[in-house]
Amino acid sequence: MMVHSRVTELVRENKDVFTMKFDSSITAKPGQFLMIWVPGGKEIPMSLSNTSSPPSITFRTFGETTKTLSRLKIGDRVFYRGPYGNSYPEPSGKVAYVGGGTGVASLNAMILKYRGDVFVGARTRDDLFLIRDGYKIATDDGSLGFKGTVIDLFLPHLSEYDYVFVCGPEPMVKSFIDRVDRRTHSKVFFSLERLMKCGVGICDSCSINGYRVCKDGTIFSMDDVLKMTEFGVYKRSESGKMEFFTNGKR
Amino acid sequence: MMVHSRVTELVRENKDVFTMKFDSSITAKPGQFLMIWVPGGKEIPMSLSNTSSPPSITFRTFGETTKTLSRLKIGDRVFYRGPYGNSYPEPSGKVAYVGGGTGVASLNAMILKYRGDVFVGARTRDDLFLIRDGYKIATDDGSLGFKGTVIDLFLPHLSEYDYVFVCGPEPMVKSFIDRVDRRTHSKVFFSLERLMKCGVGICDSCSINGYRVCKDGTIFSMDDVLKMTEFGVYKRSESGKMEFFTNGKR
Amino acid sequence: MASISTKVGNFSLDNPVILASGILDETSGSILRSIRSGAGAVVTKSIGMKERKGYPTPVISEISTGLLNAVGLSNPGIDNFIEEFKNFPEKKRTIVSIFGGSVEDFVTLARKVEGAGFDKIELNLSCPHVQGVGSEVGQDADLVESIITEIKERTNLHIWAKLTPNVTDIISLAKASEKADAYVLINTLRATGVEIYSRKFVLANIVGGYSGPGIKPVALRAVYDVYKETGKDIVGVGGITNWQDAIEFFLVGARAIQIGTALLYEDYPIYKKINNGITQYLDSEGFSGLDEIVGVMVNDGTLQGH
Amino acid sequence: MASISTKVGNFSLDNPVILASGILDETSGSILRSIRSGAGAVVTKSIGMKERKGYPTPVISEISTGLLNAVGLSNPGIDNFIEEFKNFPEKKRTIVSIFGGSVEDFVTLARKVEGAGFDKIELNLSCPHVQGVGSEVGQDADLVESIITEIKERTNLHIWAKLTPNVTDIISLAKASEKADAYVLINTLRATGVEIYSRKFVLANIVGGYSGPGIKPVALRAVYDVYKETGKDIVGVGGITNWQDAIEFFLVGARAIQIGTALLYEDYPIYKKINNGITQYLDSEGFSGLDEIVGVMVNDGTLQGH
Ligand SMILES: Cc1cc2nc3c(=O)[nH]c(=O)nc-3n(C[C@H](O)[C@H](O)[C@H](O)COP(=O)(O)OP(=O)(O)OC[C@H]3O[C@@H](n4cnc5c(N)ncnc54)[C@H](O)[C@@H]3O)c2cc1C
Ligand SMILES: Cc1cc2nc3c(=O)[nH]c(=O)nc-3n(C[C@H](O)[C@H](O)[C@H](O)COP(=O)(O)OP(=O)(O)OC[C@H]3O[C@@H](n4cnc5c(N)ncnc54)[C@H](O)[C@@H]3O)c2cc1C
Ligand SMILES: Cc1cc2nc3c(=O)[nH]c(=O)nc-3n(C[C@H](O)[C@H](O)[C@H](O)COP(=O)(O)O)c2cc1C
Ligand SMILES: Cc1cc2nc3c(=O)[nH]c(=O)nc-3n(C[C@H](O)[C@H](O)[C@H](O)COP(=O)(O)O)c2cc1C
Ligand code: FES
Ligand code: FES
Repeated sequence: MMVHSRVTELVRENKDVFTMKFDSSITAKPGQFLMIWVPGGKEIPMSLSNTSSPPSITFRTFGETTKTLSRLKIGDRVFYRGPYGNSYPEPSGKVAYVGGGTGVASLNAMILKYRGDVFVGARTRDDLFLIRDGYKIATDDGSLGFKGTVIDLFLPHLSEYDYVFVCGPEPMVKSFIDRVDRRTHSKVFFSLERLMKCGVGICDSCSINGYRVCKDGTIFSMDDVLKMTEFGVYKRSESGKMEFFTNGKR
Repeated sequence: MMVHSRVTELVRENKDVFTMKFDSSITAKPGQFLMIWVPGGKEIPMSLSNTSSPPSITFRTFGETTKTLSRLKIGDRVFYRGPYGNSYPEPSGKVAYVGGGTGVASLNAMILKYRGDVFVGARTRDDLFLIRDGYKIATDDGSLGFKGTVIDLFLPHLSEYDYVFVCGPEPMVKSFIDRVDRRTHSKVFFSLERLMKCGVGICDSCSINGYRVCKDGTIFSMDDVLKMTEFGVYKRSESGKMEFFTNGKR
Repeated sequence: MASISTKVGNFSLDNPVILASGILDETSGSILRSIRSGAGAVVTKSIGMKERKGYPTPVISEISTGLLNAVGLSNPGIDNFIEEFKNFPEKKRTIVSIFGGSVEDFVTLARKVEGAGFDKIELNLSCPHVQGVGSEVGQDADLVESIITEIKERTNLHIWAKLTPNVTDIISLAKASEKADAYVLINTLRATGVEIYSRKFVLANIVGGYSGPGIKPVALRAVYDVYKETGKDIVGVGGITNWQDAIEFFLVGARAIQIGTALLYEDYPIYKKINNGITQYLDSEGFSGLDEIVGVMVNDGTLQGH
Repeated sequence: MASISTKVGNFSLDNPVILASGILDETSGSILRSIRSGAGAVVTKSIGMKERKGYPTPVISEISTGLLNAVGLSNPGIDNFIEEFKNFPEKKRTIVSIFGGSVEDFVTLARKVEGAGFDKIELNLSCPHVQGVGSEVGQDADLVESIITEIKERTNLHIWAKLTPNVTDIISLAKASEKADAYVLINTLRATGVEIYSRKFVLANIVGGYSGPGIKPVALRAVYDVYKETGKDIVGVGGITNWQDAIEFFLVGARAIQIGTALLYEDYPIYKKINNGITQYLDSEGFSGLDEIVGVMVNDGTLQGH
């Protein structure tokens, strides 16, 4: 059911990423997402970047909807339904977070609750956001930190960790999966992203081999992702048509 | 919502009155009624003659529906919805019950809970039912107890009681009202009966001057009944047409 | 404080919450009770030429999403009705609902109603469970048109046409009723219910009308469709249970609303509750009167979609 | 233990619980998941001639009595569909739903489906919110008749005709579809919803289809009406959420049922839950098989009412 809250804070994180806080008392767990609605416009899935009170979302302005959100003023209404999806399991021992792109938003809610080492990747230093002291950075162009992908940066350290949480674009996650030893002792969980129309598990637009990212996920164990033969191979367009990924990299 | 229970006991009280117990865990208060349904046939209002567990109804076989009920066997299903209506207020001090016709059924649930003197009227001794030791009896033909109506029998004693509960046919109740001093100190409550179609206060078939017997009643204080200018003057037929009572007596 | 008065055709109402036909409006006493409890107006139970007992019980069945009913147009007949309402003090706030099987029936009924001192009628063109009257009439566009034309010509009554949603094309029916002063949308949906342990239908008449929360999305769509197409005054009805529901109907074009089944859930306090809610909404959203929001989602060019 | 196997036309099903078109049946993976979770059969999302994106979001809106949707017949188009299902292992338990705007569309689609190794189709004659296809076709009795006649003549497919309830007279539509092997009743009701604080419609397309518990009484009535009139095999759909609902549909004539919106409430375990409930009901009521109760309330002379 659609509800609304008021925007209490809207911070620009970098050139095109914003964090919006709103006065809601939803109880959500890290990893869950909302379907955010711009009345008269579209409804889009958005992870909570903070699940405590007040909650927040952190988003990159892609198209019309995210641009409209970025232009809201303090006190404006923000409409949404949710929270939806499962959540990250509670970790123990040594924890690593591995994020790329807007995946960092979803991980952030977890980072705020459970300490761990954070590995973040972006194209350039200007694309980074939600960065804190001690984060391990990778940039494609080497403008900050390690030059290369965050997977390149992280994988050598995999065995040091008991729990690993990964969130990022499908090709990034795919390359992680492809390069990792399936018998690793680390418990690795992935938060996946797919086109979502309903968000509640009935329209089938986000399904991968019968796993619905919106309802069975968004968080899956490595075992589950390994069973998804479609994962990283093709996604679905708005019509449901298979669209093959050209290349594992982005 | 329609539910069903199983008949656990069906006792013949006299030539045409039956008491049926059924294995239901409804919680009802004395004075409340059920809408009893004979599948494929009609649905009729019926007071609970016992509201403890197992509950019971006590009915006279008038027409098709009550006859069908009287022919049920132990273990058969009995269908109903409810309980509906308000209930008798909790009495204190000295209590009298004044019943005529099947009105005794409704009073019985109360008598089982709060001791008091019971005045019962019937045409002949063969029409009596649910009678216990010590009841004060009136019969039209004098075949048992006082010869005359139960009102004639009771009214001289009215001032002895703090609470009086009256249930019977409308003309009987009307004659009670007409003959009583409105300034009596006794708290008098009447359980009324009208044709009922819905039982839940929306069809208007049981209304008397805007008071719905099924929902605002069936139990009304004397003050309320005195405001009902239609009471005892006319009732409603199934079409809603006014039907004038020919005479206060029956 | 925002004004909640409204106007349907030239009929001015203190507030927009009207009792729907068939619920607690068979007896004059109950009609008065609704008016005194805060109803802006009241529609009577539908009255026909002759006395009708209606169907045997069960005539209603409560279900999780609303109510099924097949009362069967029980009514005392027009002459008995007029007799009972001779000295009725609230005739101006009472709309008499009438039903019939022919143009003549309707005209006769209308003239008798007018003769008895009422000035507004609602035509029940839509009862879904009585043969030969109600929606069988209401589904015939030509007949509907003649009925309304004739009543307009032969009386001075203010006329509401209550339409059935059980049709392929409600727009053409609305157009056939266009001489009415307003549309009332909607009557109940044709429906049935079953009791699985007795394997019998829950209504004596088998098929009945479905009302209550479950029909609201259909009613809202009917109001939207008809308002967008005709722009005429509309009284919205169907599943309205609280003030939020009422607001939804105003936004898509209703100038007033009727409530029926909600009385089962909320009883007589509902009139004040809905009216208070509407007032508070208008105040907090910065509107000074109800008329400012009527149809705004259809009129203001913000239409999305196709 | 009572048998819950059933037969619709000459199609034998292990159990009567079928996934309805449009819910979790766009991808082959999800269809397999339903079958493995215990569905007796599965209907695919409706497939058309060309790829269609469908409407922009919001495409669904949850309400208290069910669900509004305007997905807009998004589908990859028949050729992409066939490509994806080339090696699909459960073709015999899969009914392919197709929609089109003309006899030719339907025939072309049917032949392609048959060519791809499927043997059953469901004709979506009833989607209430896409212009030119779906229920605009389904409301035209002559067109419906030609579509079915042509497909029967030019393929060996087993045909289900899914009818729209948004019509005045579902019986004549059913009669026009009489050459189909079975009827599927009903598709969604035309409806809309409003958000009162933004004063915008909750669906991007404004008008959508209403499904879920709130439409059950209407669906049950449609099955009853059509079964009584035609006696043909019927697959009941609309608001079925638990086994009790399923039993209601069987009693008034459905030989199998479909579930859509209930997956939102109960998810994949629903197939087993409903099937277990049906078995227990049959056992405890003393029936040895599902076929003993199909239509008993219509056939056995216990009809009450008028
Ligand atoms: C579970 C989930 C959580 C997400 N969390 C975040 C987040 O925390 N921060 C963030 O910036 N983004 C997040 N996204 C992505 C976000 O939903 C899209 O960026 C957004 O929909 C773009 O909308 P738009 O109208 O601004 O752009 P559009 O102009 O509509 O599209 C721009 C691009 O966004 C993607 N996109 C569009 N619609 C969807 C959709 N319904 N689902 C998925 N991708 C879509 C497409 O790849 C498209 O090319 C998340 C997506 C999912 C599925
Ligand atoms: C609140 C209430 C409580 C009642 N409690 C009892 C009770 O405990 N025991 C008992 O024996 N009777 C009780 N009655 C009366 C009982 O409902 C009728 O006797 C019953 O409906 C007769 O049904 P029938 O089909 O057997 O007879 P029918 O052949 O239908 O009718 C016989 C007579 O019963 C009366 N009657 C029929 N239908 C109704 C109706 N819907 N409402 C009221 N009266 C009706 C009419 O006066 C009719 O002439 C109660 C009535 C009401 C309103
Ligand atoms: C018990 C009952 C009786 C009704 N009788 C009539 C009637 O006589 N005439 C009429 O036009 N509508 C009648 N209706 C329909 C209502 O006026 C209204 O159109 C419908 O119930 C939808 O509104 P609701 O959901 O608020 O109840 C009746 C409805 C119910 C529930
Ligand atoms: C999201 C959604 C999409 C649907 N898409 C289709 C469709 O493509 N083709 C079709 O024939 N019916 C479609 N339907 C209708 C369902 O198949 C079904 O007839 C209707 O939802 C009623 O059943 P339910 O109440 O069990 O959901 C859709 C329904 C929903 C809720
Ligand atoms: S978004 Fe609809 S099933 Fe996941
Ligand atoms: S019986 Fe319907 S209002 Fe009382």
